[in-house]
Amino acid sequence: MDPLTLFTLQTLNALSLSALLFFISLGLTLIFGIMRVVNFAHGALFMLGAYVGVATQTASGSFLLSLIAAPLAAAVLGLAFERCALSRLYAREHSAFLLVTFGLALALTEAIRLIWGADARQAELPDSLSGIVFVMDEPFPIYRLLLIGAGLACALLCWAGLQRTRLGLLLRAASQNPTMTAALGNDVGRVRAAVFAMACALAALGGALAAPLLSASLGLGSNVIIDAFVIVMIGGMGSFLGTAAGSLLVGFAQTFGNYYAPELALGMTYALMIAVLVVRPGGLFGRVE
Amino acid sequence: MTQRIARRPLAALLAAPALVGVGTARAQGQPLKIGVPTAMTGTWAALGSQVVRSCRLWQKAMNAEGGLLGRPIEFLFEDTQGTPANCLRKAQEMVERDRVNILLGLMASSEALAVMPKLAEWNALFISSVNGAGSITAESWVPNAFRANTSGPMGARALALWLRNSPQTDFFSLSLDYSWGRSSVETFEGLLRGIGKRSIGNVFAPVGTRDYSSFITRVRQANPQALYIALTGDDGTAFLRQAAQYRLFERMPVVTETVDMLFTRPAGEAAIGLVGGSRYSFAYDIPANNTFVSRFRAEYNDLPDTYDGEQWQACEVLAAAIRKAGSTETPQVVAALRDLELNSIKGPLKIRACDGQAEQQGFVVRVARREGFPYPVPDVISTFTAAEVTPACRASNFT
Amino acid sequence: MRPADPRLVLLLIALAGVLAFVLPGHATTLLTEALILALFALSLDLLVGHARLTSFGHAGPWALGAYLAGAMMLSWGVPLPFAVLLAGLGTAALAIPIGWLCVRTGGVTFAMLSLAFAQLGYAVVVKWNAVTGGSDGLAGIPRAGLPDVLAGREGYHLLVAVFLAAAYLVAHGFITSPLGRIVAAVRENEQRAEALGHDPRRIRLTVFVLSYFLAGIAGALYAGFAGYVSPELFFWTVSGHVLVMVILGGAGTLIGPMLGALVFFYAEHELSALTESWGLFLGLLFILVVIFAPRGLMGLVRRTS
Amino acid sequence: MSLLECRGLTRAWGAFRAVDGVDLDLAEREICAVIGPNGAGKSTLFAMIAGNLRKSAGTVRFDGEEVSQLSAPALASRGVARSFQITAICPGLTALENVRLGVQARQPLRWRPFGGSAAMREGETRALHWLERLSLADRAQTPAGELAHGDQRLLEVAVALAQEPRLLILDEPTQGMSVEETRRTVDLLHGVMAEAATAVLLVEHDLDVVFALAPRIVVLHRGRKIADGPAAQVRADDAVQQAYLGGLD
Repeated sequence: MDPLTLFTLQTLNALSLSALLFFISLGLTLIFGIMRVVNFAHGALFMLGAYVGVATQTASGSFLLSLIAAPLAAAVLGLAFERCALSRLYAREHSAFLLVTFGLALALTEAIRLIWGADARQAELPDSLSGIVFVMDEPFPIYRLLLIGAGLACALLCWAGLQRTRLGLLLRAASQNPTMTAALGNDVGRVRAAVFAMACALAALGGALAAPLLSASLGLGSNVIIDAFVIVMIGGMGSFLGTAAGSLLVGFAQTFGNYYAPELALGMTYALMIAVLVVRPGGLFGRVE
Repeated sequence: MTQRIARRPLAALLAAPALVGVGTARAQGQPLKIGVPTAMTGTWAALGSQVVRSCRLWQKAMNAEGGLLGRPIEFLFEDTQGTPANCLRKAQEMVERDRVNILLGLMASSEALAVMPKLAEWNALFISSVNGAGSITAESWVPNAFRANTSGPMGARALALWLRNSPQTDFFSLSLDYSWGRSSVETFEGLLRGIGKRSIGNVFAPVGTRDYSSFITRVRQANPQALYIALTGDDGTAFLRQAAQYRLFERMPVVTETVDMLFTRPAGEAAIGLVGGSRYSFAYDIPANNTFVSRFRAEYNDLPDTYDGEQWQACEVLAAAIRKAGSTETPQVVAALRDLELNSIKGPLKIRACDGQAEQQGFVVRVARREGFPYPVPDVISTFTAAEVTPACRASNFT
Repeated sequence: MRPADPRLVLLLIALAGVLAFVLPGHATTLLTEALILALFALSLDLLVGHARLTSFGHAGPWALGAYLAGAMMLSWGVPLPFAVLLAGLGTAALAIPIGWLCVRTGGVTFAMLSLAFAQLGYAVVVKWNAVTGGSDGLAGIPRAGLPDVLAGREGYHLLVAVFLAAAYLVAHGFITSPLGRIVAAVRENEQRAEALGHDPRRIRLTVFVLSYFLAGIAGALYAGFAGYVSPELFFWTVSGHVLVMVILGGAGTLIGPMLGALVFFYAEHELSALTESWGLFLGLLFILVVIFAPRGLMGLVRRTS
Repeated sequence: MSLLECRGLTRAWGAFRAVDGVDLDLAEREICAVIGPNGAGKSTLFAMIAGNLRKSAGTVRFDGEEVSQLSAPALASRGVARSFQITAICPGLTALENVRLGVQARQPLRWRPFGGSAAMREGETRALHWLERLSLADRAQTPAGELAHGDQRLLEVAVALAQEPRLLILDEPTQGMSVEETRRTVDLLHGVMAEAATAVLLVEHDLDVVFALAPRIVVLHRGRKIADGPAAQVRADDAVQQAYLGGLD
């Protein structure tokens, strides 16, 4: 491959990885941005999305349906959990949320193992998505282009949703000043419930989209959560724009890092995170608390 | 401390359906307790479930025939989640509280390396059925440790021997950056030189890599005639699926050190054509293996995979040693294990006295579609004698 | 919450130490590991409870102490007590630069920075095969230089109990010392602390270094106990577990996190012996504890007594 | 030689100059009030003097030493104590502990990591003394966060005084207090300020309090000093009335 083709391919690889990482971390930043809470169960919800996605696709044969069923299932679970556990803790310290979401992560991971067993689960992609397209006469999977497209669409959708709609305004207000928002007659409790459910749905959507690449397995949860933390911190906790930038930065750093210096790649991601947090404690686009 | 509640593991969906003893166990004597601290949850859960179901099947078979030396077999399964800290604690508790002196089924190499130095102090013995790291029967070897399963280097050796008459000469290697991966690639590259072929490069993906796209591009850039991978479990599945989406296998055949249905089955179509060493294949056509496979399918309605077979073989080795020793005490069983010979489901087998490694045949398999099976399965395409595939005593490699 | 009366705590630790001669063998070994984890949780409580700096990377000093002590005992046969202390000091030395970067921030940023450093430790240890044994770790670590009476099960248990008691006295002595009170002032109101002539960053650094020192000691004791160290010790799940122990026990009371460590350790150990689905029950247990025991177990103890 | 010498103190955010070239001298034990309408730059001026805010220009000499670049903690350990517009006390610690921390700020071995119980006990007795002087002794063991707003303001003064400072900065000590509380606070402040060997810089809106406590008054308007002198003279100064009471331009 000549250098230009190589560079183009690597850029596409990096974009597809960035899209995947964006889906992984979006739910985390939404929860932190609105509720100032770190969700330890984020990885388990991502894994749940992968399993539900694969199960739906195996049963119904439609990949699209799996992309709807997975977020829905997680949203219902998230809503139930928020109503019966989280809603009692808003007056409490951060550590309460840490412990309760840690408990959810443990319980959810074990529940998944009980329901679907220990073996990895997989579903074949529909033919329309498992083809390739030639980029400078080198094969590139269509599914990864779909991933890039979906990532872009979701980014725009979320951005527009947050900036342009009344719900978005409400969410941002609740994140900056919950007491004031409540004083203005909005039921902040319901906003928080909606936010937690939406964040769970986004995590599960990420899982369903990642399943064709990674397959649904029990190790998925604990590996993914670290990447999500890295991205959300680099981009800026609670900043939607920061998460998009963080995903791109880490996606390109990992893709090109793995190519030129795989030896250092593992440590490099964390060194990058340390560098950003030391220079800008709030992350690239975040507000310092 | 809490009185030991009779251990009834929850009939988890995946585990075997409740074992209804076919004939009442005629064995009366005091039960022979065997400890199995393995990873039943966490990232290695799939391997752990194979170890557990194979032990249960063997227990049922042995107890139906009156147990060992008249004593019924009782397995103590403990979940270590695949971490050395848990494994040490669970193993120590089994040895000291339940008077267990036989340990089987440890999952990660790091767990085996943590437990082995303690065997002398516990006066216990360990027969490995999963750990492939060369060092277990080399620099880290201890007298009470034995390895009934094929080691990583032995798998690579069988593959290299098969590749002697294959047209490809330029190989590229890909693995994860941890010790099993590195030793597997190192062994394979050494063997390549031995059969007049050469390695044109290798790359080690960081542990925990999810997206292999840039490594696939790296392989394409190197453009070898064949690709050697040392990946298993979720990593193997992820790589095979993603590489297939890049149509990598249309450009070059892929070979691997060990083919497990564990990662070829979820890879589906992407695994077809994969050639590699095999630590155990249900397709190995000898009477002993066929009876085991039919018994396994009758019990679990599933094909026995690599670690089902390896665990069963390890149990067979233990049984032969206990019968030969006429006792279940550690010193006697360890002595009986040295130079023990038996016919197992993988053919003739001999436990070497000097490093506890079981000299056994090497197999090479290819994953292909086969009627009557819902997913592509590995088929044995070549067999090599024990002498050809087993490394020298206490060597983790082939000079 | 006020730390409990030290005499009571020392009595409890002495009791735990003496139990070694009463309990059957395996139960003593279990209790030894539980006491080491109690020391680990105690070290984190200095940060989380006393300075309100929630760390997600406390596995870092723990694993570093384990590796330092393990290497010293394995390669140079340094006697265990010295290896443990030197490992603690080594960890504390490294905690100065790391701490200087971390304590500048607070809240989640501090948590994530400490997590990043622990993961960086993991990456270095996995890669540096020559010294750390890579992903296989270091095996067969001897309890070097210990007379037989201390190297045995009961002896080592007593040694751990002594280290735990000493660590508790150090921690309690620190938080009731003038500097300890200033750390509390910085926790409560940084602006007031500055107006009293204290630089918040430097004050936080002192408690950070002491916490890492004690965590290094705990890790070193674990290396002597298990005789094996591996990169898994750095893993973020270890940091998660010790943080849960502190919160479960009741942050800020020193004795609470130690009890939290025992409860967490035995709950996970016994539950996983009873059923493969121990994760489900342990997870639900945590959720219930958070909802019905706001100040953790110590809160419950205080409310009932 | 005066205790505090400020020359050309300026703080500008872009074009807006919150404090514009203010000179201010303060002698040992001199009590001076700084008044001015909202936004005149009073708090900004104090923040620069106490090291809480970087100076755009100007120098500060304290006790003959050039201290313009020093941080708040450094200035505090040189004998500058202050209260804040928004009360800055340690809510989780008891009132006694808060004041004891003030006493400890002057003790030589204040950063001892271990022991020091004798010095701590001695600190507590001194602290109790200040609590009594500010009539808070009966709530010594109450967590500061649970005190009433007025008491919290008084507690903050007690903490500052416990530091036995050379210069005490009081930022609107009676702010948010009822008339009755204000009168009580003024009496208490009058007593303690006479007793303590410290110069005082006082910011206050309530002119009755100012004239009751401060013999000398400085008036700020739009960041510039428009009057500085004995209370009676400043009171009569038409420029002050112009800026304060009459036609604001």
